[in-house]
Amino acid sequence: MTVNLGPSHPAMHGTVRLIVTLDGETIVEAVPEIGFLHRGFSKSSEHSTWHQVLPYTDRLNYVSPILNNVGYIMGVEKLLGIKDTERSQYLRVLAGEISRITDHLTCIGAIGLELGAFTVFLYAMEARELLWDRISELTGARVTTSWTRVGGVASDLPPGWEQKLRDCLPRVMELTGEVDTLLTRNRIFIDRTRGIGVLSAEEAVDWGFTGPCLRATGVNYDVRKAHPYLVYDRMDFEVPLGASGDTYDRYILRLEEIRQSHRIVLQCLEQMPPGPILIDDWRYALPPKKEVFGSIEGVMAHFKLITEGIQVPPGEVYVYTEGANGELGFHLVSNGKGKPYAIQVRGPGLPILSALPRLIKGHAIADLIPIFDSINMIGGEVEQ
Amino acid sequence: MSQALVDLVRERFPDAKGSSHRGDEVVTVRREQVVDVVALLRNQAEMKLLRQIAAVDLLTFAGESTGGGALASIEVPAYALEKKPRVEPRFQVAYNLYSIVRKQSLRVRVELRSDDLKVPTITPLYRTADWWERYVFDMFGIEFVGHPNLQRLLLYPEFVGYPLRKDYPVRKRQPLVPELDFPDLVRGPGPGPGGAGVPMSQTHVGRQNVDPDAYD
Amino acid sequence: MIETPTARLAFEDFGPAIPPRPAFGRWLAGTIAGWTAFVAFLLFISWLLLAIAALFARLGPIGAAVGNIVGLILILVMVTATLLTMADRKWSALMQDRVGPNRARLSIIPGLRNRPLKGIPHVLADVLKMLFKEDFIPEGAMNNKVLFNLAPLLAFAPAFMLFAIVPVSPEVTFLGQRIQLQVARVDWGILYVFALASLAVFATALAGWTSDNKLALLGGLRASAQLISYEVTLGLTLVGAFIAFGTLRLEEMARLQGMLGPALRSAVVLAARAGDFLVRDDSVLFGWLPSWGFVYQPIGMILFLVAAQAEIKRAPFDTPEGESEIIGYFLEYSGLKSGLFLIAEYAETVVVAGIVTTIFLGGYHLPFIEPTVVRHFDFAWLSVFQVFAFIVKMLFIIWVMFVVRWAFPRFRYDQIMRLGWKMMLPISLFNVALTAGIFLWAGREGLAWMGGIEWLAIIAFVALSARAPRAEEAPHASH
Amino acid sequence: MPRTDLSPGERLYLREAVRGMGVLARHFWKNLFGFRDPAPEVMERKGRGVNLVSTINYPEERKEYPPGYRGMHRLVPRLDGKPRCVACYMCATACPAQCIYIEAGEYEEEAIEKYPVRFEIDELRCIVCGFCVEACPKDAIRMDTGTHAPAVLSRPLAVFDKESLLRGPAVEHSTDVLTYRVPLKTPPR
Repeated sequence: MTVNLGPSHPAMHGTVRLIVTLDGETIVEAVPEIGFLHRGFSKSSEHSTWHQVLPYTDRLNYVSPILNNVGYIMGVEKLLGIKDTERSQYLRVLAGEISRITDHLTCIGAIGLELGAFTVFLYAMEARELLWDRISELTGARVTTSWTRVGGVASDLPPGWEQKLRDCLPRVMELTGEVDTLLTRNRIFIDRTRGIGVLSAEEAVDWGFTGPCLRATGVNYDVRKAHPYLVYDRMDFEVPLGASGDTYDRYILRLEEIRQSHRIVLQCLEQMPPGPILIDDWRYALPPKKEVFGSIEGVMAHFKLITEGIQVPPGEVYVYTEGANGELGFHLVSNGKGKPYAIQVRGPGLPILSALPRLIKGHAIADLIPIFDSINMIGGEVEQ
Repeated sequence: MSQALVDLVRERFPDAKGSSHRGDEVVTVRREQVVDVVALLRNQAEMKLLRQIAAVDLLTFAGESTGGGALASIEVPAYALEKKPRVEPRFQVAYNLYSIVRKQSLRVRVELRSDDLKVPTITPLYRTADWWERYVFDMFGIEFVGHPNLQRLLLYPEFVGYPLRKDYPVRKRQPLVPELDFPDLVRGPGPGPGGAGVPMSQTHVGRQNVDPDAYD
Repeated sequence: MIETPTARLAFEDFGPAIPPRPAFGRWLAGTIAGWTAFVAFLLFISWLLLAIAALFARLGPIGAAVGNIVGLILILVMVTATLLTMADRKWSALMQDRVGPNRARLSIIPGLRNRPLKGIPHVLADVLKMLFKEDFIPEGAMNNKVLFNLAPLLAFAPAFMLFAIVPVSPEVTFLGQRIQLQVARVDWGILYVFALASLAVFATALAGWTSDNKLALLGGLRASAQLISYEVTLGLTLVGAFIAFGTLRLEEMARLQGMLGPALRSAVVLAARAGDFLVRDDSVLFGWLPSWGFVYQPIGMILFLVAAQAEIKRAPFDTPEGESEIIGYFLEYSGLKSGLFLIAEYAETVVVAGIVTTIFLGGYHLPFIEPTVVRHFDFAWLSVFQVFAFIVKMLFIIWVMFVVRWAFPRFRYDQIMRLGWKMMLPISLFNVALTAGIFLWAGREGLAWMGGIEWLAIIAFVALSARAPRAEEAPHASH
Repeated sequence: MPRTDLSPGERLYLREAVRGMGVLARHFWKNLFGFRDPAPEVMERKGRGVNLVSTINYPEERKEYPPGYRGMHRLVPRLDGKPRCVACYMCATACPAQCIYIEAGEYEEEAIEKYPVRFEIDELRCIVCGFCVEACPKDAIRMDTGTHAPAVLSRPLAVFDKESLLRGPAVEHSTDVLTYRVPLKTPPR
């Protein structure tokens, strides 16, 4: 029996279509079909300045946009060969880890939602709302943040923001703990997830898994630890590892990563030094408004940057950061003009989604749900 | 650090060219060698993770004259394309490889002439190459010889042209695809080759193209 | 809050951002008034049910039956089930830190314009919506149109018929008529429930099959397998109660859980003679424990609740619906037919709660104060309080079932089967054997002791079995 | 990674069932008897009888947007009420969505600078990235209205012209005098 799931089906969050062949309730074969959310990220980017690509990156993984902003801007900075200021590095890590928490909360909530535990979803959403409010205060928008800039970030912490964050983090962790209580040791949940969608470590690497899905199989690969970027080398955190690579491991690993990200956020708040949030180099960063309003040099630099864009020397780099779902890579090519010559993004979800037929083969159709949720496919980054 | 990898490749394939930019090591090999090079890296340098297969169309790389600004360059004017010198080899395919154990990365680059867009597939080596090769095929029209299921990945099969090529007009409109009758799912075989089932014409992954054992 | 100029801009466009905070005193008064009104309403409903039955009873025995049908089935079950659609949403909202539906207004009534009335008009809105939605029959179902239309009726009718044997009040003289709020007093009692409940299988199977939809078919298959499996457990869990009470008749069971009529009467007479204010409730075990069914049958009660939850296909046993995988056996139904399926589920919830109340929670009995009430008022007033008690207990059970529904993830289909056949069936068999043995050995007193010990064991088990220790200590990676 | 076998209590579903129901029941009773707090900020949700309800009944109560929120655009007026904009097209150039349309003109009576004859923003195209604000060399466009773009019933209504965009408090920078070729007729306050 062939059953068509999606692209509009309650389980297929995002827009993906699965053509599933069933034998009874057992999945014999599944063919995923993607592209319903394809928006032409690469082509659009080739017709914008380097700076104008930023809003597009918000819309890749729309659950943790700041991580995409950071990943992309780090690529541009790598092409330019510059580093951003120290405070902005802390800010990027801080906001990035908050975004990581929101992403994991979304994933965990979705697992609960589609397994029938709607309450879990709402608790996770409540916690996510609190964090998105903080993101909104920091960046000016909840999801479409466009917050990073070449050589820094767009805005500093608003007054009183730090205290607000410190106040709402305990509530976030409390709600996370309630999710933990409702799911983690519940036998129904464990029966539904343990031993479901197992992938061995070798196979996971072969399929190109990264992020929580790879670490659930026991492979210790986290870009934050393997190649510490920004100020991750100054942070004290652990990379939780799974053992069996099943859905339960992926779930509990995300739960643990929320706690680790919480640690990083607190450390960032403590260690963050004062200082500028944007480099003072008018070739790359917009001059301060005072100069623009008052000096001819400032206006000229400003106009040149806006009209011509940042002049990035020719070259080709692949830059990789740890996105919420795995290694977020940008393959950037510049031809020395103001626009990116070619951008291709390695959404961590794409290789993981390509393994979905392998993961669900032989399981019941009901198992499709937790497996599909636990790989946390985000339509935006997979389908670009 | 990664220079050792380039040396490893050049030891076996002397005509491979190594280069580096901002710390990214690149080794450019001939098209026929790509499977062997990748296999060598996979087996001897433990580069088990294929991060991405990306491609670049170099058609306007040197000649593009506009600066930044979305307004200024929404479309390459037709006269600019006319006068463009034919850049050959026009396409580059880049395999971004990574070794989790040794924490080394290397990019293997293949250059392709536009009259012969064929690359041997590396799907036997990396399963994740399946979708990346389909992606590159979808966007650039580069054919991966030997790929088990070389279909469009993100776009639909009726799509005309390859959108990430530099000579693809940005404002080109695609023809509307007529909607086909939805076949009766229970009684009577549908129009698709699999009999009653999903309407095949609307999908770009028809069942007929999938080897049941391809995924396991 | 309008301090900054830009905030004034926002105010010009959209009005104040945050309405004034309600005062604590107002909240307190509202809460107290609301709860008082709620209790008064329930008391009124109790009186109304009895009054309707008494009025109809003037028309003779058939009239009495009709009165009970009107009062219990049409008013109690129907209205409760309808309100439960609302309560489910409201209660779940409270559990999930939400507000719940509160948008529908009765705008046609002048005084109620712009008053959400805590969302109660949503019930009306739902009903209207279901009545006026297009009744769509898919093309594939046209061949089996009769069966397709029959399925929702088969789901709906038994759900309401089930309540016929549930006694809501004792036999009492009310407004000069000898009445009992129970539609059918039959010898086979609870067996009627099992017989009718199995009819629901036909509804799901027919709905799944005639819909001509693969997902609905899957749902129908799952439902029929699940319902048939849990019939067995459902029956066996109650056998212990049959042994304890020695009867199949629900009104007998309910009567046995409090003071019997003659004893009550004589106790009241004695107390009146002695001038006591309080009258001792002789049915109370050990001086403090109501002799209700849950005392005799802890395991039976828990298992029955679980099995009943599975039998009425509510979460976590809602795999036949499984809205995120297959949408459910009623996938192709729309309008009123879909509504019948939904309302049947809530009606079944009411029925299950009624049966649990009758068998395990003492039915209509009030613990401790029954003789005192009779001493100071009379039997008619007692019956009003008893109907009130029954409704409150029923609502409590419904609430528990809803908490369960919202707390857990869904089972997988094969895991439900495993739970039913491999866990619940053996335990219920064991319960039957244990109950029978104790009953033969020590009678009902012995069963009460057994029940007490079982309760203690269960509580200790739940409280003391801590989270399993972490066996593999965190293989954290640190570089 | 806590990953262990289940304890007997968990194996029988009972323990976690009771715990899970406990969490829900706690929320239920807290919220039922809770003092519905209209301001959903968790920081303000401390104190007696405060519940945990996080819903905002939207049209009646709204969360105030934070100060830095990128909302609907406005054209900043000068002290004399004319737009600060000098029609330099920077915002239109920087806009990734190309939602700004400008036509420049010159003041006849005042020899100041250029001004926009037409300045239109298509709020449906706008992706609210804030690049126009950053790109403006005159502080003439801002997104600090504290509101979002209102919903409209047809697409043309979402195109806001200069008159509807020109609102809010006037702004005067100390450097502005450098750009006036003759003094303003209305002296600064």
